[in-house]
Amino acid sequence: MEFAINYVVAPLIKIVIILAILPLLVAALTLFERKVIAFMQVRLGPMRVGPWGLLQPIADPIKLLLKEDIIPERADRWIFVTAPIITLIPAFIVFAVIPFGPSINVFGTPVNLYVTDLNIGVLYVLSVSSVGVLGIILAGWASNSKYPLLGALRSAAQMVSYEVALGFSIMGVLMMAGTLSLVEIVEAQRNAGWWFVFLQPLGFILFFICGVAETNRAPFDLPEAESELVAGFHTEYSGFRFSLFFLAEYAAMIVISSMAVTLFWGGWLRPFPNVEALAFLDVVPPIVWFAAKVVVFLYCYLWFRASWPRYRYDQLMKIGWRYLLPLAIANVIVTAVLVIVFGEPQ
Amino acid sequence: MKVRRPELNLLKKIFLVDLIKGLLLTFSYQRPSANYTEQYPKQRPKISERFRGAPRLNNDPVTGETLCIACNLCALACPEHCIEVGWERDAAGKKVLTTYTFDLSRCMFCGLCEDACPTPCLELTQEFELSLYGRRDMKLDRQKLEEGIQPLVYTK
Amino acid sequence: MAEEKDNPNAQKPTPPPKPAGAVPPPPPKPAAPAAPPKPKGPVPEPWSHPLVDAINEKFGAELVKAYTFIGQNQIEVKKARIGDIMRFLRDNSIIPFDYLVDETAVHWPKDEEFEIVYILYSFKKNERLRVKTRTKEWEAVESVVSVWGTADWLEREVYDMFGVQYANHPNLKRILLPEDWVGFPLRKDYNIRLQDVDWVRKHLGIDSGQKYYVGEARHEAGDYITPTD
Amino acid sequence: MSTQETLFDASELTVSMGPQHPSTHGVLQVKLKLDGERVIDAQCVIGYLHRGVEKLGENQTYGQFLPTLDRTDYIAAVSNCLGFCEAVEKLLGVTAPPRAQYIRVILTELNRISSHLLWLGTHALDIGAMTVFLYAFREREEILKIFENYSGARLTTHMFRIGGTQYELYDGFQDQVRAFVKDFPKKVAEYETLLTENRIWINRTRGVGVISAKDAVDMGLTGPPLRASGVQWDLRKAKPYAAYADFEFDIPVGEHGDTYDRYMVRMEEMRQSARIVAQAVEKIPDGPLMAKMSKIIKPPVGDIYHSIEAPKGELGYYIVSDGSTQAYRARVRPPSFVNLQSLRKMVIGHMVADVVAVIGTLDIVLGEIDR
Repeated sequence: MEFAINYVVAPLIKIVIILAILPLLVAALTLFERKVIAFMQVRLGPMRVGPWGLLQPIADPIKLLLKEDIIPERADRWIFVTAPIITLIPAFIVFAVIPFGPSINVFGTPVNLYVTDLNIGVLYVLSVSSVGVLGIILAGWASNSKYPLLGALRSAAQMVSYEVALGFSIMGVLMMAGTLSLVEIVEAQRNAGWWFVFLQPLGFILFFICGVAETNRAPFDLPEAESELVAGFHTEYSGFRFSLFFLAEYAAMIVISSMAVTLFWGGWLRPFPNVEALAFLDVVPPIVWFAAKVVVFLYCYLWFRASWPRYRYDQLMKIGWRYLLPLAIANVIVTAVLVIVFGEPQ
Repeated sequence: MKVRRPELNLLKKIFLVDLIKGLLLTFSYQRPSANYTEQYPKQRPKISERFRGAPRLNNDPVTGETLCIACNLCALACPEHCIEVGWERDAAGKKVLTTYTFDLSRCMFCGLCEDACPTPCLELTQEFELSLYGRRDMKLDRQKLEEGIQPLVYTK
Repeated sequence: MAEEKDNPNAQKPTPPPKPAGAVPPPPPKPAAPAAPPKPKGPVPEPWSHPLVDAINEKFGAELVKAYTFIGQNQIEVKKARIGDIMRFLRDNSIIPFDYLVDETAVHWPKDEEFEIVYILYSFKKNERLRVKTRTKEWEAVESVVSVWGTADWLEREVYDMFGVQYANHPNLKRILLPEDWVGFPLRKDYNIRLQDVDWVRKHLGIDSGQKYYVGEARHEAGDYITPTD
Repeated sequence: MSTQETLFDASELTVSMGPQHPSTHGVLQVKLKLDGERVIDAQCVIGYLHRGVEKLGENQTYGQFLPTLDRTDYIAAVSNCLGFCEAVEKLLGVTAPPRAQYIRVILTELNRISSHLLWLGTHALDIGAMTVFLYAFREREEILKIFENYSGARLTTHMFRIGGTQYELYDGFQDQVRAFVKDFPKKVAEYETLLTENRIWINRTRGVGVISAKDAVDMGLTGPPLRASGVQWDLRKAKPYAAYADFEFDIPVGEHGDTYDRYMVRMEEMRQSARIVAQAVEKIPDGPLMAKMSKIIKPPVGDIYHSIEAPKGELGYYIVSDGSTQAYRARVRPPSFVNLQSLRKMVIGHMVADVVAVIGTLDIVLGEIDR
């Protein structure tokens, strides 16, 4: 019975909650994006639906769902239909291991604020999230159109190059934490007394740059660069299927932000978790700390988009292989030496 | 004069100075006072006095008679030939306006007709909301021109 | 150089004999463009310049005349050796015309002729020159693409609009109009009123948004057709 | 299935960029042959916006043709108007009075700024910097307000008439212009903060679409693209028209002839234009607005070529008059049309992403190309 509750019922409930909340979060994120960028651009953004356009994220999905679903005549029908799903599913199931907070008490029973605590959490996130690119490639291929194809090829190359650097940039954290479990990494940061970003600043910067590239966001939004490839890999998609890509992209943004928070910014921990003088900060529940940090990173995503131009495809490759990867490897080596000399920060 | 071609020095490059400068600028513009948007249908923009919008035939404010002397100059001036003036001679041999057609669908609001008009009769008003449901509606007759196009009130 | 600055005032049409533009227009005279200029208004003056002498020396009879009109220098040449003349104009040391500003044409249906106008400019001397040559519809003019790269599209446009043939042009196709367009719009005999209605109807499947008149006489007919409503 | 074969079997991929594409600035179509992402050939297909403006010019009186001309380069309608007015005036032998000349200079230079702002916004947007677009449009709006107040229209202004200008300055014109000119250099500095030193911008624009001075002259490039290649030539200095001889300003020139230099040249030009406006607005002379001339414009028999420095390059009008009220031939020498010819030369060997950068940097307006 207890087994059933712990391993079937409780995770199921959590999964359902995540699946229910995530699309809402994405919808909210689209409004957030439009508002933030609008204000940076001296505009107001959506203002018509609801007060200050607050109902816009509801109106948009309704519009998308009601739109005609067009499948091009020459498209590879089955792949065309499955591609958005292939992109979407990994983006969602990654959330299984992301710890939103520590255990809380619900009616006297401790409930963990994560679906599961895999002991290879980081690997799981990396591997599952890289499946998403398959959907993009398939979408570009199946559309049987030229701009999507170019977008898909760009995307494939971009993913392959940045996946490597992304992996290496996390390695420093893993060595310090000595674990692959995301929950334990957060705990390790409590033990160390420092968020890992202070110990691994370079690692964090590399991680975030690669993360932006992984999620195809500005300034690395080449697969869907609207001024070059019209809409990149989803040029031929419309209505509901398009919204799946949309959902996947924004979910991926949330994943990368959550990962950055978990690995480098202490997850649900308050600043300086071991300093007693700051204990009053504990008034704020851990999950709020987590959410606040994630929002900051999401804000950065939008901020970059509003501020910078877009890289070119070959320059993107050059940055990935020539700067980010060597720097990440150097970071690993330096961290390794330091960890050996000083021991793990406990 | 030669234009600049700045080179980034290494230090600036490593610390991403150029990128951060851009970020700070966009960040600073988030202040609401910098906002430039006009909420158009709710908030009507200020139209300048000389704006060339929908045409109107003015009547004498006192007598209520038309100011048009049927001289046909506007029709001659129009590059698009979208004005047609109909007239007849009255008993005294004076030209009297009978019909006046203004095809708004071909008008490009250049203002040449207004310039040509020797009386203050033909006027391009400040009315700019000219969308109509059909092309036939765009052919304005004398009555419509004298009333002028009335703006639709935006309700929400 | 001085041309553009001084002349507008200097060459004002002298009013006394025939008030030039100050009176309501006299009944329209039959405009005969090729006819000798009427006494009113500016008249072309002969232009003598070392360059003209050089052309004369080199090409002799090819040069029809050289003159200045409202301070703008022009030469008229025969079209037989137009390529050589142009190359000479570009490469000469007196005024090297290194920039082809424009190439266009004027249709003179009376003479069944097209006047090709080349407008040249010299960066070094800040001088402009108009070179004119005349051609018939069925005769080809030598292309100057090899002299100035600019001429490529400009000549295509002249071909497109006037139907002037160019010899040795790398890609003489219509440029602004569709390939299957019938007629050459900028010819004087191309009626603007009947222009594209048929083409639009055939290719786009819609009626041209333009109202077109029944025949030419709009006011007599008093009615026009608005294709769709 | 045949499409699939062509997509993958051929070593070349033919992509038709436009006429419906976000960054072909209208209805330009570029047929690209690609090897991977590298361009091996580019053919422009134009004419989608052809309206027969030159033919219209032969069927309208000189005065009636002016509003039509506004619709060629609709971004810089004031320049079009000025060029044609001056050409006809030259043929007529009249000169616009000094007051009109000054007003013309002020408005034309403001128009140059607004045209460059639109270029800047769209060019930056093509390269992915979307915020610059909105900042540029904010300043452009201020200029359009001045236009609206002065002439009654924002875009197709029909600003001047042959022989001078139609409208007297409105109250507060000088203050409005002064305020704009005073504020404007700061705004340019802002755009520059976002772009000039930005490494992404530099990467995307330097060495892209290079054209040497020799090629530029051969291809008839004019305006900022020519100056960016290092040819210091500006019609406002070379053959001063209107009242330009009265003002001090510099002609910015580049050196490398790449997209970055063209960007810098235009940025500097905006500052110089603001400088001209600032000088002109302080000393607008009094006097009439129109030259003394007949109401009915009948130029003498003859032909004339007059050109001005439009924001996009040399905008010329070649008018043949047969002595009637309508031009016998009204030819527009469109700078965009001639400049676009160099596109092929500039993009071959570059990547797809550079094509949009080069199209942007040429600052073309399809209304003018297709006329």
